[in-house]
Order: sequence, then structure tokens, then C-alpha cells
Amino acid sequence: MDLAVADVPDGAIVMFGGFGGAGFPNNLIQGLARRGARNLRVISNNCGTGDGELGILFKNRQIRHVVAAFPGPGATYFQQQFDAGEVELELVPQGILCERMRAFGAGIPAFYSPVGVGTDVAKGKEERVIRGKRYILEQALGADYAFIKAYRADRMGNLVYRKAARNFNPIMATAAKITIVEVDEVVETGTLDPETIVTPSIYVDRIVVAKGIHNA
Amino acid sequence: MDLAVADVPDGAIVMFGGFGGAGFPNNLIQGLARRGARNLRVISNNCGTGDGELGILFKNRQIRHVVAAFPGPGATYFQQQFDAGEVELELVPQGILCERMRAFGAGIPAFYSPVGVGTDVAKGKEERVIRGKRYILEQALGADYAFIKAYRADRMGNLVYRKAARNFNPIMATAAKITIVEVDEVVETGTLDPETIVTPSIYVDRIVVAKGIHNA
Amino acid sequence: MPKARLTREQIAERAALELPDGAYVNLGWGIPNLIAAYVPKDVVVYFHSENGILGMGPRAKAGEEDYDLVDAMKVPVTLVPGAAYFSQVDAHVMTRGGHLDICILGGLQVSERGDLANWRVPGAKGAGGIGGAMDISVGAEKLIVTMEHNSKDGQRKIVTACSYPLTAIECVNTIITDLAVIDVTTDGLVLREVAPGFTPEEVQEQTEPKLRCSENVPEMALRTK
Amino acid sequence: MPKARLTREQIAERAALELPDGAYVNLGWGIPNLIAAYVPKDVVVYFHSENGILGMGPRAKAGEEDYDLVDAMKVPVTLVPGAAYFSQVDAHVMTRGGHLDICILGGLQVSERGDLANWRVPGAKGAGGIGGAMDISVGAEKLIVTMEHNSKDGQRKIVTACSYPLTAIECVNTIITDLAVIDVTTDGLVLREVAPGFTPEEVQEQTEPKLRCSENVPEMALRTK
Repeated sequence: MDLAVADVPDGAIVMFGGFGGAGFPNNLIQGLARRGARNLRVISNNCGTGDGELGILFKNRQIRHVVAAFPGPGATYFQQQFDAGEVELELVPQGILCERMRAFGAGIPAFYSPVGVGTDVAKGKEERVIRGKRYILEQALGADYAFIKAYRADRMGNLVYRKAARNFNPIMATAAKITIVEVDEVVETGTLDPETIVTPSIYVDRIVVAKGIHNA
Repeated sequence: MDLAVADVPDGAIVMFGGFGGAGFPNNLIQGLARRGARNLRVISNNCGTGDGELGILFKNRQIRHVVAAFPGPGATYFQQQFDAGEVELELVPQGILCERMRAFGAGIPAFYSPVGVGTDVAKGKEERVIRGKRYILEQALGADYAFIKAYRADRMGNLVYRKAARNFNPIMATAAKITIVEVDEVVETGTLDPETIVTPSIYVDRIVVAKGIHNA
Repeated sequence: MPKARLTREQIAERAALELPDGAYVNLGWGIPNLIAAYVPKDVVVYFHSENGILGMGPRAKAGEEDYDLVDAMKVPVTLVPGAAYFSQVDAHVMTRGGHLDICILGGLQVSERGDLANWRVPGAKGAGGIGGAMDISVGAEKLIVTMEHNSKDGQRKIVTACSYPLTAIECVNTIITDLAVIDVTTDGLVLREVAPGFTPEEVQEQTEPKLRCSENVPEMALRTK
Repeated sequence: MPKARLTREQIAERAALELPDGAYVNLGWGIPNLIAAYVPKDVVVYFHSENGILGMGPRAKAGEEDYDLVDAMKVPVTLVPGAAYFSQVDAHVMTRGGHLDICILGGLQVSERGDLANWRVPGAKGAGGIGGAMDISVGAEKLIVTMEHNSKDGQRKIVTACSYPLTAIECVNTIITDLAVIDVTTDGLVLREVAPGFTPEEVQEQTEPKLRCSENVPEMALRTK
């Protein structure tokens, strides 16, 4: 576990999968807490639940900047540091957060979006009328590392997920230089049905088997 | 079969799934040939193989305009009509053809693309430098109808595909006002595994069961 | 006896009547989250959750929770037959791409032209959070906002122009409150129904922009009065 | 005895040596399509097909063809363990997004700065076809072009500037021909290897731009000579 995250340097950009308590790579997060890398720039739908999920990294003051859609009322450490001006936040609509990651993985540098037109989200962004409708320009969003959670991997790195724990994980796998996945179990290559693989092995760099941790 | 395509009017924009002989909705195509709608604008990776696949629609002179990545040397009727100036062609790189459809389905009106920069594909398109690299602006591509081929549907319209016959079909399902799917079999709703559904029912409007036709 | 405004449950009950059979529906936080319980027995609708579910069923029974199967509010739920899982990015292809038939969100303010503010009270502590509301508002084929007609301190929430941070502009089709059902049209706000016992004049009084209405505005149909 | 240029099979054999163990690889039409047969036994590579396969195995045996499992040239193929299916749009997330390690395409012309022309001969009849070549060329982490050094009528194909319609600009890393292995660098073309029996001068003669090279240019290593 600690080996898998041992090369994450200070200042790294790291994405974390998970939504609504499901699909968080909690063992990898705790490994990163032990590793102690600082000044991290993180990308995640939310900012932790107490000490759980990303909470421990905020508690340890390892995070300097966060891109999130919904930091969450339970993100105690983040909220304290945000109110104190100790952590920077870029607040992004959830679908656009996903879409910007997908664009990065797909080699698309920027795209026009209808979301946020006329709102605070549009501030500082180019606006353009296309076929009579207003849009804003959104930029691709990539990372140095993606920490994701899957259900099962084969030895080659093909992944399947479990129920709504899929959420951000497959898209983050495509948007980072190094994707590290935490899984419940590893199976022999060739035993996952090629029709049902959600994340092909090409997107996975490291696999760690660990018992899932659920933060209610 | 003929009922499923009975409302396709003259001048309709129709997408057709299929690539390399696999995943073509050949029964629907032949239904459209019998229906006889004319002046069609079609979107398809290729332009038929003799009378097969889209060939019959070109033979019947039902198509006025085509957006394709690789019309193909076997597209006899298309090539004749193209050389005679009787059909218009917009030639699009294959990945960009997919990506423009996905953008349409995803509510993205336009995106910047690295593909085709400095080539004939860039002609007439806005070029822009983003983070030091050259890109061109590509527009979303939608249709009135998508004719697609899947392996199995449940009664609600959830779809799974078979092997490489998946190709363009799932993405076209998201990019048309009306999606009509030809399948090998229909199963009871609830019998497809929710983890393995590739096209959720929300994208499917009509289902037709028919024995697949393969054009070598 | 003073006239009673609708309860939150009654707002939800009325909103449920807006769901046609076979519709694909997303429900937001707050009152919308109460609506599923009021869908009429003869109507089947498919609930979408932006974390990657189409076809959510009721909340999981105590003891049967699966914390990998939760809705966008972290509540353990169940599936109906024909449900599918997908990623969050594909979930938002559905919202932003206009594939859902009806979305119902809570609201802090709605303007005359259908602008919605629902994610942040100005001056509130903390970072706030947008979540999926902006994507949903922009993409919804039909967007219904359910909310109390007035804020807790009596302010009007249906306003000429929103003063709260916006979620999306010109996105709301219908507002359902504890006093009325109001449609947003190109000709302005149209009062479609009033809460039982209330008059159009009383609704107008609590509404900043001018409401248009026919001579006889019917009362909302509710089973529970 | 006149010196023999490499055969197409020998070009493929040399190109196969460029594939490192574990690489994800896309092979295009023409000579690239011959390469899979020459991958050394101790090297495992995973072949990508733009119609939605990662982990293609050899061509299907006669009588065992499945016409739902074909490569981008319509040839019935097989899978290796660990293969996956996906849609064409996801296949091109892999090409354009830079996820493939090596792509090998055929070529009509390659320029000094690595521009590639490989989809259309000017003046040819018919509509032509781009296929996936532009997406692959732009996105490839490393792009190798395999082709004959000269056209059938003896024209040079490695040129100062392409006169044929371009596939992509500044995309080629290495050119492998029946005469040489040439790297495209920021300092121009560098002759890395020559075909057995040929001299750098002889290669230069058939190459329009100036080739740089070290004093001793080795011969290509081939099992079949």
C-alpha cells in the first residue's frame, strides 16, 4: 500500500474517485497520509467526511488547492481551512468536473459548455454564442496521479466496478499520468469477460489489493 | 420492420452504426430502402459494400449527402455518384466523427481538436493555439434518426452488443432524436445485468428483432 | 381558522402528478427527495441519480443497506428491474444532453424569466457546493422547482431578478410551492393552480413579479388535505 | 549481384523490433499489418483496433471466423487473454488521448519535419478515405512509418515538404523502409541503420532532405536475409 504511493512528491496533482461514500480509495488515501506529501493540488467531488475519505489529508494540512463540485458540510477540516483562507478552492459543476477530465483523457484541450452560463462559474471564462445559444469555454483537467477504487482487477489491470461505486473512478483513470487502483480482489488475466470490462488495462499503472473502508 | 422506419421523411438526417462488416443494422437499412425516403443526409463510417450495408440506399439514389470517415473502395454506387457529382461528401477523421456525435449527445456544441491541424480537414475551421499547441474547432453532430444494431435488448430498451459489432452503435444512440435498434433477441426486463448494460434504455426509442444480415 | 399552506409533503404530492408514465426523472435535494413516495400507482417512472444509476427504487430497508448502492444524497437505495449502472460522466451526458424528461429541484429564488438560484445563500459560512444542480438545470427537458413560496423570514422567493448566486438562467418551466403552481412562459409567469382555500390575489401578494391567470384558477388536487 | 532492397516482410520484421515488452500498439494498413507475425517470442504486446478492441490476437483460423470479431481491415481475428471490447469513441480516446505506446502506419510521403501523407494520392479517382489514420497520427506517443523508400515509379518518398494531402503534421518519430531506419529529430533526419549491403551515401541519394549520421552506421539486424 505505502509502496504504491511512495513516489508521490510534494506539489503533485492528484485525483481521487468516490461519491456519496462509495468508491473512495480510502486505503490509498491513508497511505498518502502516512507518506506525508505536502502542498498537494487535489481533484475530487468532495472534501472528506470528518477524518474519513479526503478528511485525513486536510487534517494533516497536506492539501493546498482543491478542485471540487461539492466540498460537503461534513468536510470539517476543509471548511475550517477554507474559512481561514488556508486552502484554495475551485468550485466546478459536477458534470463539468467529469467532462473536463474526460476531455483531458480524450486529447481534447477545451470545449464549449452550456453549464454555468450567466452564473459565478462563468467568471473569467470566454463566452461564445453558437447556433444562437450562449456557452462558456471549459479547459481539460488532468493530473499527475489518479487514486481510484474498483471492485475487481485482473493481473493486467482490467477493471470492473461495483454498483454506484463506479462514479468518478473510470473517468479519472483516463486523465492521469499514473493511475493507482485499490481493489477488493485480483483475478487471473483472462477471467474477466471482455464485454464487461469498464476500464481497460491501458489506463491502469499500479494495483493494490485491500479490504474496502467505508466512511458513513 | 417496415413499421419501425415508416415515419422517416424525405430529407431526414440518419446515422447508421457499423464498421468492418460488423454491427450494421442491415434489416433496418433494407426497410428504409423499401420505404423509399429520398434526399437523405446520412452519417456513417463508410458508404456500403456493393448492394450491402448502405449500398442499397445509394443504388436507389435515396442519399443526397453523406458524412463519413472511410467511404471505402467497395462502395460502388457511392463512388459512381460521387465521381458524377451526384452526392455530396463530408470526409471526417474517424475518431472525430465519433467525438462529434458524443459531443452532441452530451450537450457540448463544439470542441477543440488536435486532429487534422494543418491538413485539408482544417479548411474553413477556426484554428486556435491552446497551451502552445494548435487545434481546430469541431462542431457537434446529431441526427433525426439513429439506426443501430445491438445483440440483445430487454423490453425497456437496455442494450448489450456483441464483440466488435459494438463500434459506432452506442454513441449514435445518444446523438439522435429517435433511436431505432435492430437486435438478435429481446429478453425480459430485469434479466440483463445492470453492471453490463452498455446503452441504457433512455437512449432507445424503438426495438426490432431480426436475424442479422452479414455482408462480406 | 387561519388558512393552512401546504406542507412539504403536500408540495411533493402535487409535484408527483407532473410525472408522466414512462418518464426518466432526476430529483434533487429537499422537497424533491420526498416526491418518489407520491408517484401514483398506475404510473411508472425511472429515477436517475447523477452518481451513475438509472432506475433507482425505494430506499433500502434497515439491515439491507448496501453502501455501494447509494443515491446522490448518500442514502442507500434499491434498483427496479431494467436499471443500469454507468459512470458519473455518462450520468451527466444524460443530464446536460437533454435526455431526462423531467428534473425537479429545490429552490432559494426563481425569477420571472425562469432563472434559478438554489446553491448558496449570500453571506453563508463555508465554501458552499454546486453539485450536479447546474448540469441538471441547464439540460433538463422540463425543469420543475419545488419550494416554499416564502423564505423562513417571510421574503418572497419568486422575484423579478434573483439576488442570490444563480444556478442557471432561463431554465425553470414550472414552480410548485405551498401556495401555487406557476408556469414560466415567454409571456411571464402564469398562475395555473392555487393551494386549497387561497385566492389568486393572496398568491400575487407573496410573489414579486406580476402573475397572469385565467378568470377561474383551480385549486391544486391533493389526496391529503 | 545487384544489392537487394528489403522485402515488405523484412521491413515488417525490422519494425517489430521497435515494440517493447508490454506495449499497447496500433498497426495500420499495408506493411504494418504484417508486423504482428514478427514480434519476438519473448515480447508480449497488446494490439489495439480502432473499432473497439484492445488485445487482438492472430487472424482467426479458416472455419473459425466470427464476423463480429474483425479488425479495422475487416479481417476476422481472435483475442488474447486480458482483451477488452469498447465503443469506437472509446477506441479513439485511446488514440487521440496519447494512451497507446506505439503506432505504426504506412506512408506515401514523410517530410523532414515529420509530416505524414498517407491517405490520398493527388488526382486519384474516387472519394478517398481518411479512416482512423489522422486520429492515430496525432495522438501516438511514438509514431513509426513503414514504407518503401521510393514510389513504384522511383520518386523519393522522404521529402523536404510533402506534396500529397497531409495526414498530420510533425507526427512521425521514425521511418523504417527497405533501405534504412531514420529518426526524425529536432535537428532533422538522422540515419540510424542501413539495409544490409547499402551505404549511407546510397540511402542519401534516394532521400530528398539531408540525412545526418554517425561515422559508422550499422546495418539493420534481420533474421531473414
